[in-house]
Amino acid sequence: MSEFKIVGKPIPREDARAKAKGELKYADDFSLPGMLYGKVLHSKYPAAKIISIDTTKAKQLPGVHAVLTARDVPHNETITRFGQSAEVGKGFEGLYRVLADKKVRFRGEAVALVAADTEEIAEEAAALIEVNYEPLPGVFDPVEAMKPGAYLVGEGDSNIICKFGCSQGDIKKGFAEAEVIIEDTYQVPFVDHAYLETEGGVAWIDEKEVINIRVGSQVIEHFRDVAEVLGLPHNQVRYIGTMMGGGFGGKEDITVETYLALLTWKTKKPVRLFYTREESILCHSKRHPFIMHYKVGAKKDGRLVALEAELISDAGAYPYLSPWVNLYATVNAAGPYCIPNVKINTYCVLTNNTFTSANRGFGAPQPNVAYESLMDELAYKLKIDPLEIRRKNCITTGKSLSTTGQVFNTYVALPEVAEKAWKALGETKKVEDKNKRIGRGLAIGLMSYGRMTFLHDTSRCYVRLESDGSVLIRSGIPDLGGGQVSLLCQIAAEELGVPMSKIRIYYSDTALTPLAGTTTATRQTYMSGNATLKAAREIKKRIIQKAAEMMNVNPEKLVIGEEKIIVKYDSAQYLPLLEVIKACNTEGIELFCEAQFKGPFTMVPDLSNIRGTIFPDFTFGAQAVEISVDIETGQVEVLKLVTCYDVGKAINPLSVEGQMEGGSIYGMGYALMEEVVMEKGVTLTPSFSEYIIPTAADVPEVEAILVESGGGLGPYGAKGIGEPSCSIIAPAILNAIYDAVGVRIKSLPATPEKIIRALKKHYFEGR
Amino acid sequence: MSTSRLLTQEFEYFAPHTLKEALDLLYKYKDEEVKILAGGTDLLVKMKTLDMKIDYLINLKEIPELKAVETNNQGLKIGATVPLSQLERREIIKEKYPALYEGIKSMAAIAIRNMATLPGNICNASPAGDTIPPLMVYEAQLRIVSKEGERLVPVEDFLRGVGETIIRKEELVSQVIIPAPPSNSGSAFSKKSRVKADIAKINLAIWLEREGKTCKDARIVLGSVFIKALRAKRAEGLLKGEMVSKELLTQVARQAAEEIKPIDDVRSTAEYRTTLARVMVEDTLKLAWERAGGELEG
Amino acid sequence: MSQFRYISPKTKEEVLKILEEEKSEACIVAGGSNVLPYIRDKIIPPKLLLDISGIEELNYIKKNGSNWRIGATTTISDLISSKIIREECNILCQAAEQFADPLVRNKATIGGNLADASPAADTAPPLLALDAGLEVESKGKKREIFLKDFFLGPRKTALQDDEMITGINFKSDSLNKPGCFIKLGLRQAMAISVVTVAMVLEIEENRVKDIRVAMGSVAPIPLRLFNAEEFLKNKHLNDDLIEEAKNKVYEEVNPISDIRASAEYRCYISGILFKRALEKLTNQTS
Amino acid sequence: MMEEYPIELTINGEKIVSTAKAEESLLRFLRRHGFYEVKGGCEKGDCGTCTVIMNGKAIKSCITLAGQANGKEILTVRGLEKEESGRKLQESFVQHGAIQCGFCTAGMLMTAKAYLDENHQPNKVEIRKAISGNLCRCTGYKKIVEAIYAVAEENQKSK
Amino acid sequence: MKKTEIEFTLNGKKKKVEVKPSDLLINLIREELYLTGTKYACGIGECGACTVLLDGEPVLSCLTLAITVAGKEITTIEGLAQDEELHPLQRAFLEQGAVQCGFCTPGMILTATALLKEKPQATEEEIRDYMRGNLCRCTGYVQIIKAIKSCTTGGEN
Repeated sequence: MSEFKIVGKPIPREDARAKAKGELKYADDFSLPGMLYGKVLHSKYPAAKIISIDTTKAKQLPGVHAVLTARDVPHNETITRFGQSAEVGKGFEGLYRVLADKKVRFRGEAVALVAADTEEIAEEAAALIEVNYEPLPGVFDPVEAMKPGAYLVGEGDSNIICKFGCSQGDIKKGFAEAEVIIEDTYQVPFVDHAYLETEGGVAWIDEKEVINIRVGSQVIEHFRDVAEVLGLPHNQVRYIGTMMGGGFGGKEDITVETYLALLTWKTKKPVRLFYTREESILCHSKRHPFIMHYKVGAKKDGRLVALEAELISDAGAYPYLSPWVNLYATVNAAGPYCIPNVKINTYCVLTNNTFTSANRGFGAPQPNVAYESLMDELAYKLKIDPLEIRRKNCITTGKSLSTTGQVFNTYVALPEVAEKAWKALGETKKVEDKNKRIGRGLAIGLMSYGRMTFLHDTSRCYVRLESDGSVLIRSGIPDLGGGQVSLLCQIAAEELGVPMSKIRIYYSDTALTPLAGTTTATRQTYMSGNATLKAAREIKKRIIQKAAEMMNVNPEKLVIGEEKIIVKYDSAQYLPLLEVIKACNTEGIELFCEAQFKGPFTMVPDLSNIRGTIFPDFTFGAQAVEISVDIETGQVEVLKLVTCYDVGKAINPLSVEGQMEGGSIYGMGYALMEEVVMEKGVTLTPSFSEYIIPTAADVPEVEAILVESGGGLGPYGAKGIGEPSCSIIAPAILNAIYDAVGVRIKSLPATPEKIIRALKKHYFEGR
Repeated sequence: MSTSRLLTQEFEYFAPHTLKEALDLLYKYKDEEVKILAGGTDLLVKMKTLDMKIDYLINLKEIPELKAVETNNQGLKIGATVPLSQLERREIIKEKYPALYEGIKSMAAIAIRNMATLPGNICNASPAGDTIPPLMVYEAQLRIVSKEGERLVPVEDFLRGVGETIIRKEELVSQVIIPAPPSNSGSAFSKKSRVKADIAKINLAIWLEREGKTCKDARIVLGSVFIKALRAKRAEGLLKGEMVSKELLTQVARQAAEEIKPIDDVRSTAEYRTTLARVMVEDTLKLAWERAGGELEG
Repeated sequence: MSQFRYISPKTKEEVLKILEEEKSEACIVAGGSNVLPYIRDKIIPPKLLLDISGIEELNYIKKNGSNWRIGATTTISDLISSKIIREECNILCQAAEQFADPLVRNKATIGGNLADASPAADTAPPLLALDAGLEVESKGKKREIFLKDFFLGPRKTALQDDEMITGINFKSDSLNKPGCFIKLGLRQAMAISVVTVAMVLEIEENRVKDIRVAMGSVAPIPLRLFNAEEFLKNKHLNDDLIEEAKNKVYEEVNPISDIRASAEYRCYISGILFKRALEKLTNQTS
Repeated sequence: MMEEYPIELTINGEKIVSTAKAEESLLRFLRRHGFYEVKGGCEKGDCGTCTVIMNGKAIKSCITLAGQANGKEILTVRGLEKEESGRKLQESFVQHGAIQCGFCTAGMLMTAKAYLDENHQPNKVEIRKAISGNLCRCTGYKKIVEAIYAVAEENQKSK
Repeated sequence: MKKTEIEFTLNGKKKKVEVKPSDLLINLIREELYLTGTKYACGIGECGACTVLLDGEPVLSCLTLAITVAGKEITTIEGLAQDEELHPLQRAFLEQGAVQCGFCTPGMILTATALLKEKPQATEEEIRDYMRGNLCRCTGYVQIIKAIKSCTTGGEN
């Protein structure tokens, strides 16, 4: 690559200044004249029959404009879709039910909608809706729910919504060869995304009778789903995506959009609807809890020979993205290790808990906790250094993934990142406190970026070079805070040789911007980055061609930069970009381009034994921590955290570091304090005072080390980092706890109480 | 800066339900800036564009007795708040008072006529008021009432100049009384403006009473040609008691044109108005004469 | 619809007058950090919100000889920034510094924290350990309630409908003894305590001359541990004695299990924190 | 009829005369008056997104009654750029990549501003404590702390 | 200034609003009740864009004090269509291409509804006369007149 002017530089993001000034209008910072306020009535039981709903009193309340129940929804039941372009078959389709009808499946499920003149009236009206429930027993434990004769959550004849398998080699033979076998069960809890901006938006009908929904969504392609619910043509629903105050997968499913659409459609007035924090925690998706039974076998020298795992996950009340999340978990189940004999079975089960779906890491963080804990146990048992055992077994260039057999032909940075992370911990910290023990932990991992290849993923971007040399970009890309929008500006600026200040971008509008696909699956740098690159390069080609004619030189001799077209190695010879633009305009040469980037396409795999390529590529990383554990109270303090990833190419190092640092702390919360506690389907942690996430005072010194192999599929060799960044910190911390005090915490979060119960067994058993 | 989007000044508003209440209010505030709201089509425009100061506004439209139109052999009594559009829809107006009918119809647009009233048009005292010449040729009288009593004043005497009338602040026009015209009379209205429904360059009304081939009596009133509607008395004199012929009418028209004292303004020059007046008067005379049942010879 | 009313008197007398008239219809708002969430969660029905945050005469920290008086609307930040508290009543400063977070500390008041009567109120244990009394006033009447008698249960106090806390007082004889406050929460800020302990200790010739211990989040109310205190008085402190004293603590506390911790863990931690406080204070003394 | 009481306050230097409902929080009041830059993240004091500066002190506006701001001076993030110290902080956040989704930024900046106004030589640990009432879910706080620290350092140098 | 509560019917629905004496009907409808179909164009009764129906009769909302409509019935352009079903005049305007920039259209259609009520068999002449208070700058009126004519009885030809 030639020298970059903008790419690779830690420059401020396009959106940062408006955010620092408080000028950016998020979904809730918007009102329209005559706007009504929407409110959702949520079920108060996790499992119940709805005998009847009487909305009379609610409707009679002055100021109420609409009270809707399932009966008012034109197509109350459709299927969940996520903007995929290919048919993926029944295995991946879940029921999308807008409002509970006849039966409620989880506490918090939407039962009715209200629109009223004020928020207060809407709330009062919702309270006046009389729902006559007949409570049902329900089932809340996925293991129980799997058993024959279990209470049936849905209308089907089983609670199991998907089973996936993966195997290679001969598992029996593998264990027979093993000299050491370790077997254990690990559990991870429900987790909330805890973005600071709750779900919400404003909708209105315009004069074209189009329902406009201004909302924070990671998947603006849901406009199609909303249209189908209403029985309208797809082009009669428009999403205007706003910058999101965080998404992390929680704004990947439809949240409030359908409600907004229904209310505005029925009342013909603008409607605003926002979830309170309590509603957000109660009603939107959670990260899947998993029960993971693992067995690994190794030789005495630490070489892995067999791994068998059974993963059971709790889908909650509706499938949503569960099959896909479980597919990720299955593929990640053997970790980044070369193991000749592997057998994985994954089950995903409906219960009457809040539904689970995408959450940063998408099925990867859960098995990572299990296999990275096991690797550590193995290391201790065999008295091998934690780094060494990983070095010995990890995938390297040319090797393949032990679950699916997908071969890695590009650089696999695993040994490198592991070594760097481990080394960066530096000297062990000294602590004065006699009750504190220091420990270190390491974890390595891999995670895909880009959507599954059988989904046939594409992205589009439109770039236009204006006659004054400024650039206009249009991309459907949703920005959840990761800098997705700014990234495209940076690429266009680099390619067209203009400064960032000359770029304007319109984003996330299904009517006006070319659809760029979802901001999920860590795919936007890769997919939309490439689409932008393609469009910008096409324009660049035309500019250079024209300049070559004008300068009478070979186009290959020309480069573009600093708003000039310059002769390579002779910067004195150049044409101002403006002059070339003028010439192009005079001759009618198109200085705009809408380009599409296509990921690799494959067939839907055999789900009972998933083999071959199902992801475009993976990002490899390692995380290492040093912690202290208070042996009397069980309190853990993370002292230092190192996160090291091969990011391929850091297009904006500030943004990449931001993902790695933020992802680490997201993962640290998972490890130590975060859990949505549900007791018989009732959420006991409905607010930020019960659902706690790390504060600044909890955060250790964080060091982000970027390895730039240039081997990614994204623009300039970039890889995705958003989700990988958070997916292995939890096992690193668990390993550090073991290192410090010799207890193995097998269920997250590793609270002081859990650690103390493990440390002081005698005390607690005596009571 | 005035704004046509808003009324920028604040005032107190009353909507009395009886005439007495209205008169009491008028009396009470006679020393302040008090205005009467009937149709509002002139008043509000003035408030918006001329910064006319108002402290109190009295809406007469809620007073039932002012909404009535009474007809009998004597003639017509039209309540103060009857909208013009209601008058134009009444057969009696169209048949017996064609000049008034035509005057109203020529005015503005239906929406304005749905709002505007006769007293409003008169009290506005515009030289171009389209109902004024007709009312004058019919010798209409205004019932002017106040807390202290009432008086009847002919429209002609009521008007004093541009925007000026003889009405006092504690008074209001409660009724317009138009006597029934004799059976062998005829009347007509004519108006020239740039486009339809515009303010008149010239408007005029003529009433003639016929006795055989003779013109027994005549009234010719022109608007927009002086500070107030003007009665062309000498022209009338030329007609009275004379045998009507085309020639005579041409002569009368010339005389009428000489009597007016037009001004130059944005709508027209004085000279043009004079020429126009002559032609219009002649044509209208013919029409009124025909309507009176007369025939024209020569 | 909303029937909340709002008034923000400028003097204490006005407040007392309104309280006399409105009684339980009035809800005193000092900082607001508890009341607003209660309103939002409909824990408080519509009432008169009686905002006392603007009453300057109740915002003071005074020391007169050995007598301390702190006005009810003194904020937690005021406590932290008070030099005299930091230097001469550090136990309260320690508690204030671990209270919620810096932003909440800017508004939350000491009177409000006590009146809220949460078992986890962070200012309660140190004030219990200081043997504090509350100045409680109603229209034309003033009385003192010892803090140990003030808490009746979660969110229940000995305050009458027409009364308000106007100040907190304690004597500083106890302050000649070092004091400490330890909080165990699940994170470093904005943590509702799992267990807190506050202790003042006087050692004379290696014997416990005087000790006062109070704990938070271990019982329905902030708890003074009289039995443990009695047990230790006049005894020589050593490891065995401390272990024995921990058992007294276990007997005295009566925690609940909730989302943050189980009763067993709280009980265990109360012993640990008790021991740590003792160790810390003896180390400081020696 | 809802009972409302009069309220008069200064927001970013601009006098606002209005009325508020008794139980209305300052957060709701500010947003109702178009100060959308003040964000609501939890509305019970748990996250700090709604932080504003009231008479020099950073407070959580969601747990402050509108009435408690009567007669007070409120500074929101949109008033920050009027003061040099505010502009410096904004720019430092931008330059350090301390902003991701940006939802915590408005509150975070206010806490930082009030803190630096009173503490001139903080270290990073102190800064962490100072902003511990403001949650951020994206950044892991590192760059936020660095951004604030850089301003503190610069202020120190220029003295 | 003192506000007075008035009650009136707007497009068939009872409305209770508080108004100052100086509030104009057009502003009440647009700014308070958010029905922006009624257009402001001249403010002094010269153009008809602000026409609404008061008790069925077209009046100019820019010259009507809001306070005077107490107890009256107001119809705006938004009140013409019945649910999904356009008013015949609205349909005719669409079909005849009588809508260009559309700014005069609401006033135009409302005036025309009154015309059709009064004169179901209006001739082209009468239509032109009746509609003369509603200015249009785009269409040259031809298609507007046609559209209205098509709605008169036997007007299809």
